Formats: sequence, structure tokens, C-alpha cells
Amino acid sequence: MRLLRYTLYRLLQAIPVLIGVTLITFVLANLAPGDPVRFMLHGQEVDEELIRTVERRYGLDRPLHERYLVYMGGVLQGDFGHSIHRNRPVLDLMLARIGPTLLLVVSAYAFALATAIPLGILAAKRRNQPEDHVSRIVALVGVSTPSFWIGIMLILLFAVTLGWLPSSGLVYPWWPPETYGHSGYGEHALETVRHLLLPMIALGTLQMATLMRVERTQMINSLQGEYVKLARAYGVPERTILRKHAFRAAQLPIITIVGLNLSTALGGAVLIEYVFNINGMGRLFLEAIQQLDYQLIMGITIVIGTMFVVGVIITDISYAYIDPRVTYGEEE
Amino acid sequence: MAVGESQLETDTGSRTEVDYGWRHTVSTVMGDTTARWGFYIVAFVFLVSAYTMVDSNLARLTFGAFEDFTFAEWLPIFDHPERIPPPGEGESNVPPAFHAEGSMANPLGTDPAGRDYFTRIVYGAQVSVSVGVVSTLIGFVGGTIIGAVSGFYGGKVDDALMRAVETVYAIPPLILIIVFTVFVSGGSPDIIYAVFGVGIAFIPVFARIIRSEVLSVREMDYIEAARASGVKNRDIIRRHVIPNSFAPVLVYATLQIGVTILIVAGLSFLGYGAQPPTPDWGQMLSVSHGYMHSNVWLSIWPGVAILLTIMGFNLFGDGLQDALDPRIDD
Amino acid sequence: MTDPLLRVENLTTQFFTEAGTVRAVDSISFEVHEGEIVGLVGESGAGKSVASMSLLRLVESPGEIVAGEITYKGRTIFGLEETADGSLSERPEMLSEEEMRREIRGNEIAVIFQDPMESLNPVFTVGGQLREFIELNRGLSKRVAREEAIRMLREVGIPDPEGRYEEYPHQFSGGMRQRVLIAMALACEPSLIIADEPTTALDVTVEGQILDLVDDLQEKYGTSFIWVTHDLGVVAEICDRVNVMYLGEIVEQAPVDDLFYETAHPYTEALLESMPRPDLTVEEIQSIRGVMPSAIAPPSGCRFHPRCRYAREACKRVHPDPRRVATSADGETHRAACLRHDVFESGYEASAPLEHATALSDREVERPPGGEGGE
Amino acid sequence: MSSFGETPTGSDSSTAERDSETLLEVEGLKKHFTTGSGLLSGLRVDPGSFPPVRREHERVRAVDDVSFSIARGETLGLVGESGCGKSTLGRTVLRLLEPTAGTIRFDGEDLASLGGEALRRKRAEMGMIFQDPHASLNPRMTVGTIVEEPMVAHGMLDGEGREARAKSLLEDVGLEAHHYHRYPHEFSGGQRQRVNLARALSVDPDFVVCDEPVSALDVSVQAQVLNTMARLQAEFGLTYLFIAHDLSVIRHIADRVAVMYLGTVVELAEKEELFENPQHPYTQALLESIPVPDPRESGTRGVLEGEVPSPVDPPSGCRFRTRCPVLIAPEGYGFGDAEWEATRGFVRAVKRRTFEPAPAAEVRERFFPEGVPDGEAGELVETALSLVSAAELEGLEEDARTARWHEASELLLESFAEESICARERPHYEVDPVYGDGEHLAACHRHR
Repeated sequence: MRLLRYTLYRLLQAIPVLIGVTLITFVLANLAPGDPVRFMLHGQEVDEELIRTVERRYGLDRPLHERYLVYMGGVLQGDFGHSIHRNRPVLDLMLARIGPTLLLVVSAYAFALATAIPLGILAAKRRNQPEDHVSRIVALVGVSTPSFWIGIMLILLFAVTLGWLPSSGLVYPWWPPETYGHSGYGEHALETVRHLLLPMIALGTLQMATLMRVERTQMINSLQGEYVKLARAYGVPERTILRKHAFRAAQLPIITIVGLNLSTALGGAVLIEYVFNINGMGRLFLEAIQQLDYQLIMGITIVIGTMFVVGVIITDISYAYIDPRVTYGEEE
Repeated sequence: MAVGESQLETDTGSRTEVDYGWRHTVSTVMGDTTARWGFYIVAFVFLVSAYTMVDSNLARLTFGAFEDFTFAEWLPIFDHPERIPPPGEGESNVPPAFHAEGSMANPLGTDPAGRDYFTRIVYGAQVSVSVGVVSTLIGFVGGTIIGAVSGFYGGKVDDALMRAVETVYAIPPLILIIVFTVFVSGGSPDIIYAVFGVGIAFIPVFARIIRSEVLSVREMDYIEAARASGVKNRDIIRRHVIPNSFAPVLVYATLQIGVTILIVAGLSFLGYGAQPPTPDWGQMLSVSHGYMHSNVWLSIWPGVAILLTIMGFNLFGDGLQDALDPRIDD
Repeated sequence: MTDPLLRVENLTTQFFTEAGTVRAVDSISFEVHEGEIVGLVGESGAGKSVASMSLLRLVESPGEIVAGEITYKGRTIFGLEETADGSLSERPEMLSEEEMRREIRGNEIAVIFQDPMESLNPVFTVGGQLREFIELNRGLSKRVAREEAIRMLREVGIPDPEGRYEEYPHQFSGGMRQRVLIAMALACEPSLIIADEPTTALDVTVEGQILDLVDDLQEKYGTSFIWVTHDLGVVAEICDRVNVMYLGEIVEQAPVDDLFYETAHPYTEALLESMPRPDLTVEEIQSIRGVMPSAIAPPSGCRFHPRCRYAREACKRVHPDPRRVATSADGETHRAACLRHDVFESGYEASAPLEHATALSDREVERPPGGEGGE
Repeated sequence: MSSFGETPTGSDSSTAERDSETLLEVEGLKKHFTTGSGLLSGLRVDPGSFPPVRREHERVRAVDDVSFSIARGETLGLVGESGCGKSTLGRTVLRLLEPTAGTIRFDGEDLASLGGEALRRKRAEMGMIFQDPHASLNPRMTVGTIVEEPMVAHGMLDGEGREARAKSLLEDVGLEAHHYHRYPHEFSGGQRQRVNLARALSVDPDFVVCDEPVSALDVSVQAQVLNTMARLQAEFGLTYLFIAHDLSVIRHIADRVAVMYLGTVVELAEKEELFENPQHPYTQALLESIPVPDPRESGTRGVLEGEVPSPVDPPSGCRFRTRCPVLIAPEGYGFGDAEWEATRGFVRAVKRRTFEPAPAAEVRERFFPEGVPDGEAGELVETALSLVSAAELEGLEEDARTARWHEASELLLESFAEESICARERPHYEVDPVYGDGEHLAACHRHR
């Protein structure tokens, strides 16, 4: 009941943010000097009359606020407009590309969490000892390295030099194995993993590094908490203290960071999809930018903004699930 | 803070003691190994970019056009980084010196256009540092204004500003900046748009952190004491709020320079930041991407340069944080 | 007299910090007998919390017990012996860390901390935390431990214990949380409870409720208590015997009545005089001059001498240990570490009074010159 | 300075001066806080109702209709437990918080109606001292700058004059002139409170609000600071509003005392009268709860049951009635004293669910050994008894059991507690003092 109420409250709070996202995108997309059609044509010489026709066809001759309302009306019904360049509905284009991006981001997070939490705990437990120093160096290098460069280096090492892993593309587990000429689900799964491994690490390293630092600090704080002292005084084994008493409370900030970092991860996906030739939203975005596909750019920006907002809401709710102190309207 | 009796029951005053003199802060920072190393790296990068700046501008001032002059004739270290050697003069894709085919003339080899790679890497510092500092400054100034106003006035103003900030924050910076750059530039992106784009995109982050700082400082009793003594609002802000919220924000800005360089590198890599022939590390990686399989070294050195520079800012920022924040005791 | 439940001899705990060695607890000795409440009194910085945590061997780094002996029910909690090569090593009969955890902490000696807000883990239910400790220390099954937990919550006066078992700490008030901590301590059925300033963070009326509760429960369960506090009012209310600590040392040790009526150490005397009274109007209170010096470099001789109004030259030279200065009617010993008592034979009477004791050069002193004695 | 040798006699001299002139008069002062003011604050989501979203603001009644006055040169002690609103009251009196209603007449002028620059100027006549010696001094300013700041704000003296005054003030409060250049962190807690004092006194105010100035200090240091404060009061002719939770400190320093409970003043009298002849059950309970530093004087402790209710929804009538040990019996049932006592015990036990389900007869025997009251009251008791008897609760789920307990407790509270005069009228009575001849106000219906 508490969580349900909280969820509703958070969803309600997200509405103005989402409206804001569409507004910003819309304003940005109309910042371009000159009229949109000429902009899309990028300097090509075209007949004035043709421009007028196109403008009328897409309602571009109407005032800005009116166009925004019309556009929003469409978005609310799932109509993100029509890509002029590709002559297809924006929504269809995005739906075809969203899967790989989600796969990439989710697996990068899985990688980051699976490595950062144990390493962070280890570092906290063996504070100022070799394990701690090593993990801190890993974290430092992790936050200091561009993800796309890690990608390039991984390709050079594992694909080019060693030839162990493929250097580009993804295998989509949701497509039947035959599409790829795989003999069965075993090979299909293996290929999925083999293709996913490098981009996942490239995208996940930054998250891993950030989370590891936070995990370490939080565990250190938590281990110094009065309640840990109390547990010790009551003879609770050190292992239980680490795994239960200190751990649970230390995860709260991690959850928040996971949510907020989604923004970096989604941005990073653009770069990683580019480096690894993955046909996801990121690549679609770059293509749209290159072609100055005005409707498609807006659609993608709004969808990615929404993905971020939804991600934050999900993490907030899991936060509320772990921390009983959170009730609606009482954050900060 | 709950004032419990700590295990170390020394004088009530000395437990949370921090020395606030500037000289002391400096000596604390430099006393921290992490911070010291960070400082050395940052200082080195700054020196290099300052040198290249003087180098190129002196040349321009003294000898007019760049094309006819290479600084190397004068002080034989750097070739002009942007000058594409006329046919026959420079050989393209020469491997680094430690390769069999390399020579000390081009310690890191040459790029596809035949320019000395070492020179370009060195000149890249200038772009990265100035871009990092300028866009952080934009974010810092914008964020300070919004955050301070929001935190100090509170209420509806705060609510509206924070909603706006949250909204900007909801679009991943890289995407926001690309959209901004492309549309504002009318489809022909350049580093200057990227710098402003990054700066604006990070205003929300700064605004949030400054707001929370201001909010926590505003709650301090000494602010109330100043109000109770009839000190004017602007004097309270000037004498109490700003000096006391400055340190954490400074630390944050230092760390943010690293993030900014990272983002701009990504932008340039995608082709929306620095444009050729500017010697920018991200842009160089973008070029080298096409030669990834044939000329591996082209992809390595710019990345190493980025890594070291950002690491410098991160180390320095971490060290500053440890030195200025008594709560974290590492 | 029977063997004491707990005997502490020359316990010394130090913190090794960058600034120097903090002598937080410096060679203190005391005993706790079955069924009594022993007070450990002092201002902040006196070392009383460190002393109490030393008893469980739970001093946190960089702190360490460096000397002394702690015996509980005939078992050695801490003890050192000299080895052949002259260095000190732990005695073979000293309990191992594992034995301490299994056999002493919780089920023999339990603790109650000062801050009820911080002592409970915010992310687990109150009942769950209580149940865990009961399960662990009494070897009960989950179900039985739960019943026991609810019984204890009711016992310490928590209304609607069944319902509140499932609630989280933040849903409890400070007083209620302190009751939960008391329930935790009692539920493990220990013989000794260390209560570290358990009422300091509470309001007076709640403090009254808690003191009442402890009194009742102590009578019912016969548990011994070490009551750490800075409040002499609380001491007077509930302690049987009292140890007064100053700068890491015990300066006076007496049955509670003697401590207040036959005060034998100037520090205790000064403490009593500096307290405003709730029960009578005192126009003037005597303050103790100066502040407590650092435990890194304590004053020579008697550690209280720079603030003592009776200080003489001898006090700077001779370091007094607590010695028997009187025996009360019921055979209890009264010890004090002050050279003014004859047992010390330190030449106090003959030596010259220290300047500060008469002159008023220090600005902290705000009583008339030479103003000694009562109200 | 010569003043150091003297015995502080602040309270004596001010007693003599009193009645001469009222410096501060507070009337009907209210301070309510609404939770949040933002766009989405106060939004309540409740999926069980329609529409599932409502907007409501909780009002925390921190200070609710408080009146008192302070004469020039006297010390009014304001005592109460945490959360009773005493600090809020102190800050509202100084207009650091905007009052919700009421007047604050300071030296003949209503502070509540002053605004902006006029208010700021007025602050030269008032000062404040804070509880936390660490948070109340700006760590980046020297002690000298801190002490001079109020003078600068009010354009007092020139730079040289300010420095001289600051140094002499430092000496007055028991520090030394050369401390002028030091930073706060170089001082101990007690010394910082002295710097606080020096700052408060720098513009030579008439009135100082002291918000728990000694509660963060050790006993011995506390005594030093209290003595200094008393001496300075005499020297500078100050008027104090002294806020504390420690009755001992209040008894030492105050001339008159106001006791606060849940946003209201429940009793106000001269010190001797209040401590020796307390007339409000809450004051009595407070006094009885304090541990007395005398082992031969074993006090009555823990006389109060239950906890302070939320200031968001305070009890009607007398705020203290939900915990009052001497709640007046409701009229109409014809309760005898013993019957009322037994009934209240039963009501409390049901409300707090302090007994385990047992057969009705057993519970009856336990709470009403003399038998249940006659008439309507008895019937109500019987209904409640059967609701929570073992027979009724047998085999029910925990939720259903809780509902039964709740039903029984509602029935009893509504029929008895809510019917008492204590629940229906807000008390305000003047009683005859036994000690001295000052006014003695006690907000308890037993004095009607």
C-alpha cells in the first residue's frame, strides 16, 4: 500500500518533467535559423513552391505553439510524426531500434553492479590494504577513460589481435536462431553473449567505477554506524554484519546513483553503438542528426528522456522498497 | 549532527576540527599524496597547453601567416600541428619510433595526412584544457546563479527552477548537446557550439549541488545569528553563504572539468565537436577510427592523453575533497 | 564477600593517533557484584565510554587495550602475561575472539547505547532486529524467538507490541526506541548490562519513565548494570556504587551515599557544587576553572591539580592512585585518589599551595578571591 | 577588569527593578508551519479514494496562542520538552520567523507589524544566543569580525572604535583581547558560547533571547557560562528570555518561569512559586521526573505515561489531557473517584493494548476489582470488554484483531475522555500564589 501510493506519487511528479522534455526538444529543434524545411534540405537549391507544399503538408507553416500542441496531441496517441527522409512513421523506426539499446544498457548495468558491489565491499572491508588500493585505482581509471576509447581498445585487443570475439554488431536473442544460421539455442545464446561482451564492458566500465566508489564509501560509513556497533556487542558474526546489517543500509545511495547515471549510460550508448556498429537507438539518432531528420530527432530525444525518467522512477521505487523511511511527499 | 560521545573523547572542540586558513588548506591538499599527484598532472597539462598557446600565437604575431612558418625552425620541438605537409614533404602513416619502420623524427609517427603525431598530441592539450575549463565555467556560473537563487529564496521560485533543472537533466547530456550543436549551428557543428552546449547542459548539475550547499549553509545557526543581528540579506549572502558553500563547489568543479573533457572528446569523436584540422584528441580518435586495423598506434595515443588528463583532474579533485571535507576520513 | 561478577584491574586503553597516544583509559580498577548498579561518572573526555567498550573488547581502531586484566565470572576476558623474552603476550586462558562473540557478547554482557536513534538499523523492522539477537544469544527457534520478542516489548511498556513488532525504527519515538534497546538487552538474559548514557538523549519525563522501568526490571531479573553517565542526578537516583572518572582515571570510588555526603575527592566536590539544583534555589553555583586537558599529554602528578582549588606543590609531583580513605557502615570501601588524605603520606600538608589555587589570574574563574567552600 | 571579582547577583538586582516597566509583551502569538509550499507539495495520493489525488497541507501548530510579558531587567525562563515549541517561540518573538497571528510589543512597538528596513534597525536592540556552540559561529571569520558584524550592520562606531569595543567585550565575557584575531575552531565549546555572548552584546541590546545556551556544555563549563551570563545581565542591564529544557538551570537563572507543552504555555509563575507550588499537572510531572543529585531524596519518577501527541493534530481543549493523570471525570455518568480511576486505567490499557486477550471475566477482575461502574458507563465498559475478550478474538486474523481493539478503544475514548471538560474547553485560570505576590497562571480546569 505504501509502495503503491509512492509509485503513484512519483508517476504524478514525472508528468511536468516529461512535458518539459518535449518542450525543450521542440524548442531546440526549432532553434535552427531559417525555416525547418530549408534546414532539412541543408542548403540544397529547391523550388520555393515545393518548400511551401512540404510545409503545408507537415503543418510547418503554422505558429510554433500551435505546432507544439498538435505534435503533443500526436505523441499522446503514440504518433511521433513521420520521418520525411525515410518516409516512415517515426514510431516504427524507433520500435525497430529500441531493443538492442535496451539489451546493451541493461547488460552494461548488470556487468557494473555485479563487479562494483563485491569490489566495493571488499575495498571497504580491507580498507587501506592492497585490495583497497587496487580497487581504487581501477575505479579511478574507470572514471577517467572515455567509453568509446575503451571500446576501440577492446576491439583492437580481443577482436583484431586475439581474434576471440567479434568486433561489431549484436545477436538479438529475441530473433530465432535460424536468422543467424545458428544450429540451435545453445549456439544462439553463446553468440549473443560473445557479441554482447565487448560493448557491455565498454559501456559498463564508467558505471562500474562510479558505483564502486560509492559502494566503498557507503560501506565504510555503514560499518561505522552505531547499529553495527550494537550488532557486534550482541555477538553477531562479522560476516552477518557485513552481509546483512551494513550491506542493506549501504545500498540506498547506490540505487539513487544507478538511476541518475542512466543519463550517462544512455548517452554513452550512442558512442558505443557507433563504435561497435550496433543498430540501436543511438545509431538511429546519429543517422537522424546526419540527415537532419527533424521529426525523428525529436522522437528519439523524447523517448530517451522518457526512458531516463522511467528508470529514475523505478530506482526510486526500489529505494522506497528498501528504505522504509520513504513515504510520499517526504523526500529530500 | 548528533553529538554522541565518540570513542575518542577528547576536548569537545577538537573532534570535528577543520582549519579554515587558506595556507592550511593548501598545505593539507599538498600533503595528500593523491592530490599532489593530481596537481602535478594538472599543472603539467596546463603548462603544455600554455606553451603551445604562446607557441602558436607568437608565431602568428611575429611571422604573420602560419603556413609559411614552422616553429620547429626556431626551437626545434614542434611542427605546426594543423599544417598539412605539401605533397612529397611529409610521409603519411609513419609508425612510431619504436617500430622497425619508425624514426626519431616522428617519435609517435605521423597521421594519415602526414603530420607529426607527437606535435598534434601535445597541441591537443590546449584544446582539451580550454574546452574543459571554459564549459565548466559556463556551467558553474549558470548553476551558481540558479542554484543560489533557488536555495536562498526557496518556495515557488525554488520549485519552478528545480523542475526546469530536472527537465534538462532528463535528457542525456551527449544527446542534448548534439541536438543543441546541430540546430544552433544550422547543421555545421563546431567546437565553439560544443563548448556552450556542454556548459549549458551541465548548468543543472551545478545548480543542484549549489542549491543543496546553500540550503545546508542557510540552516546554520550563524546565518540566523547574522539575521538576528540585523545584518542585511546581501551581506549575509556575501559574508556567510558564499564563503561557506564555496569549497565543496570548487571540488565539484574540479571533478567536473574531467567529465566535461570526456564529453567533448565523445562529441569530437562523433564529429560534433572540434572539426579537422584542429588537433583535438577526440577528433584525432575519430580520424584514427578509420585506420583502426591498419595503424593501431593512431588510436592509442590520443586515448592515453585523454585518460591521463582526466585522471589528473580526478585525482586533484579527490584530494581537494579529502582535504576540505572533514566528514570523509580516508 | 562473594566473588564479584566482573573484576577490572589496571585496565589501560590507548588510542594511537597521529597527534600522539591518547591515554583514554589509564589503569582503572573496579568491580561489579551480582545484582548491583555501578555508576561510571565523568564529563565528556573522561574515558568512561572507552572503558565500558573495553569490557567487551570492542574498542575500535586505532584504539587498543594495552594493559590490565578483566575477569568475568572467573573467565579471563582480557589478560596479559610476560613471556620468556620479556615481551607481553595474551594469556592462554584469555577468551578467543570467537568465544567472546559466542559466549560473552549479548548473552552474558549486553549493552544499551546512548543514542536510540542511531542504534537501530533503519532498514529492518524493530521486531526483526530484536528477534535476531534473541535467536543468536539464546539459541531459540525463529517462532519462539518472535514470541519472546513480543513478550519483551510488552514487558518494557511498548503499547500494542504485536502491531509494533512489524514497524520500523523511524516509526518509534526516542523514548520508545530506548525501550526497545532495553528489551534487547534483557531479552538475551545477560548477567550484566552496560548502559552507556542511555537517558542522555531523552527528555526529562521520558528519562523518568526509563529510570523507573530499569529499576523495576532490575529488581525482577536481578541483572547487574554498569551505568555510564555524566549526570549526578541519575547517579543518585539509581546507582548503588559509583566510580568517578577524570581524564582516563578513576579518582573516587564509593557507595552512592558516601559519594554525595562524604565526598573525598575535590573533583567530585567541584562537580557537585557546579550543578544547579532542581529541588532548591541556589543563588550561586561554583564552577570548575578551566577545561579538561588533553588526554595525549595529561598534567603531571595529580591530573586534576591545574583545576583544583586545594592544589599544592606536592600535587604536581606525586601521582595518586585511588586508595582506601574510609570504610562505610556496611563495610563498603571508599577510595579516593587525592593527596590530601593521610594514607598517601606525600608531604601534602607541608608543601606550598599552588598559585592558581589562591590567585585569580585565570579569567575562567568567576568567584570571589579565595572563595572556597559552600553556598 | 574589576568586575571579575564580584559575586554575580543578577537575579537579585533584577528582582528589585522589576515591575518598573514591561519591555516585551506577547499576546495571542501563533506560529503555524505548513508542510512544503511547492508545486507538488501537499499532494496526497490515495488509490483507495476517488479521485485518488488530493491536495492538503498539514499545519504544524508549533506555537498556538501564547501570551506573556517580560519586565525590563528580568529573566523569563521558558521550559519544556523537545518539540514543545519553545525554540520556535523564541525565534518568533525576535521576528526571525514570521508570526501567524498575534502581537509582539517590544518597548511599545509592535514587532509583528514592522517590516523590512525598520525591523532590521530594530534588531540593534535585541540579541540572540544559540544552543550549538559549533554551528553558531561562522568558521571562516575571525572572532573579531564575528563580534563586530552587528556593529557594522547598524553603523555603530568607526573601524577603530569597533575593534576597541570588540576587545573590551571579549574581556567582559571572560575571554581575552588577543583572542580577537583567532578563528572559532581554536576555542572550546564554553569559550565559543562566550564569543556568542560578545556578539549578542556588541550593539548594546536591551533584550537577549538565549536558546538553550548551556545545554551542549559539560556541567563544569555550564556553570562558568551561567555565572558569566548572570554577571553580564547585571552589568549591562539586560532582559533575558532564557529557553531551556533543564529545570535546574531555569531554577538557577530565571526570575519567572513559563512552562510550555505542545505549543501552549500551561503554567506561568514566579520562580519560587512555580517550583514550590506547581499548579499544573504537567509542571508537577516535570518536577517529579528530574533526578535529584541527592541519593537520600529518592524522587517519584516516571509519573507521566504515554507520549506527546503530534502538533499537527493536537488534542482539543487542554493539550495535556491525553496524558493527564488527573483528568476530570465527564459529567453525566455520575462517576465516583475510584470508579473513574479504574475506568481510566482500563481505557488506557485498551488504547495501548497493554494486556493480552483473556476471558472477559478475568480482564474485568483485573481492571475493576470493585466491579464495573453502574448505569450507562458500566454498559459501555462491558461492550468494550466483550470486544477484546479472548472469546471474541479467538481465531481472528491479526488485522481483524487490531480492528477490534481499535473499535473498543474508540468507543471508550469517545464516551469518556472526549466528554470531559478537559476535552471541551481550553483552560486558562489565575491562581493565588503562595510564594511571593506575582501573577500565577495555570491552564488546568481543576482550578475552575
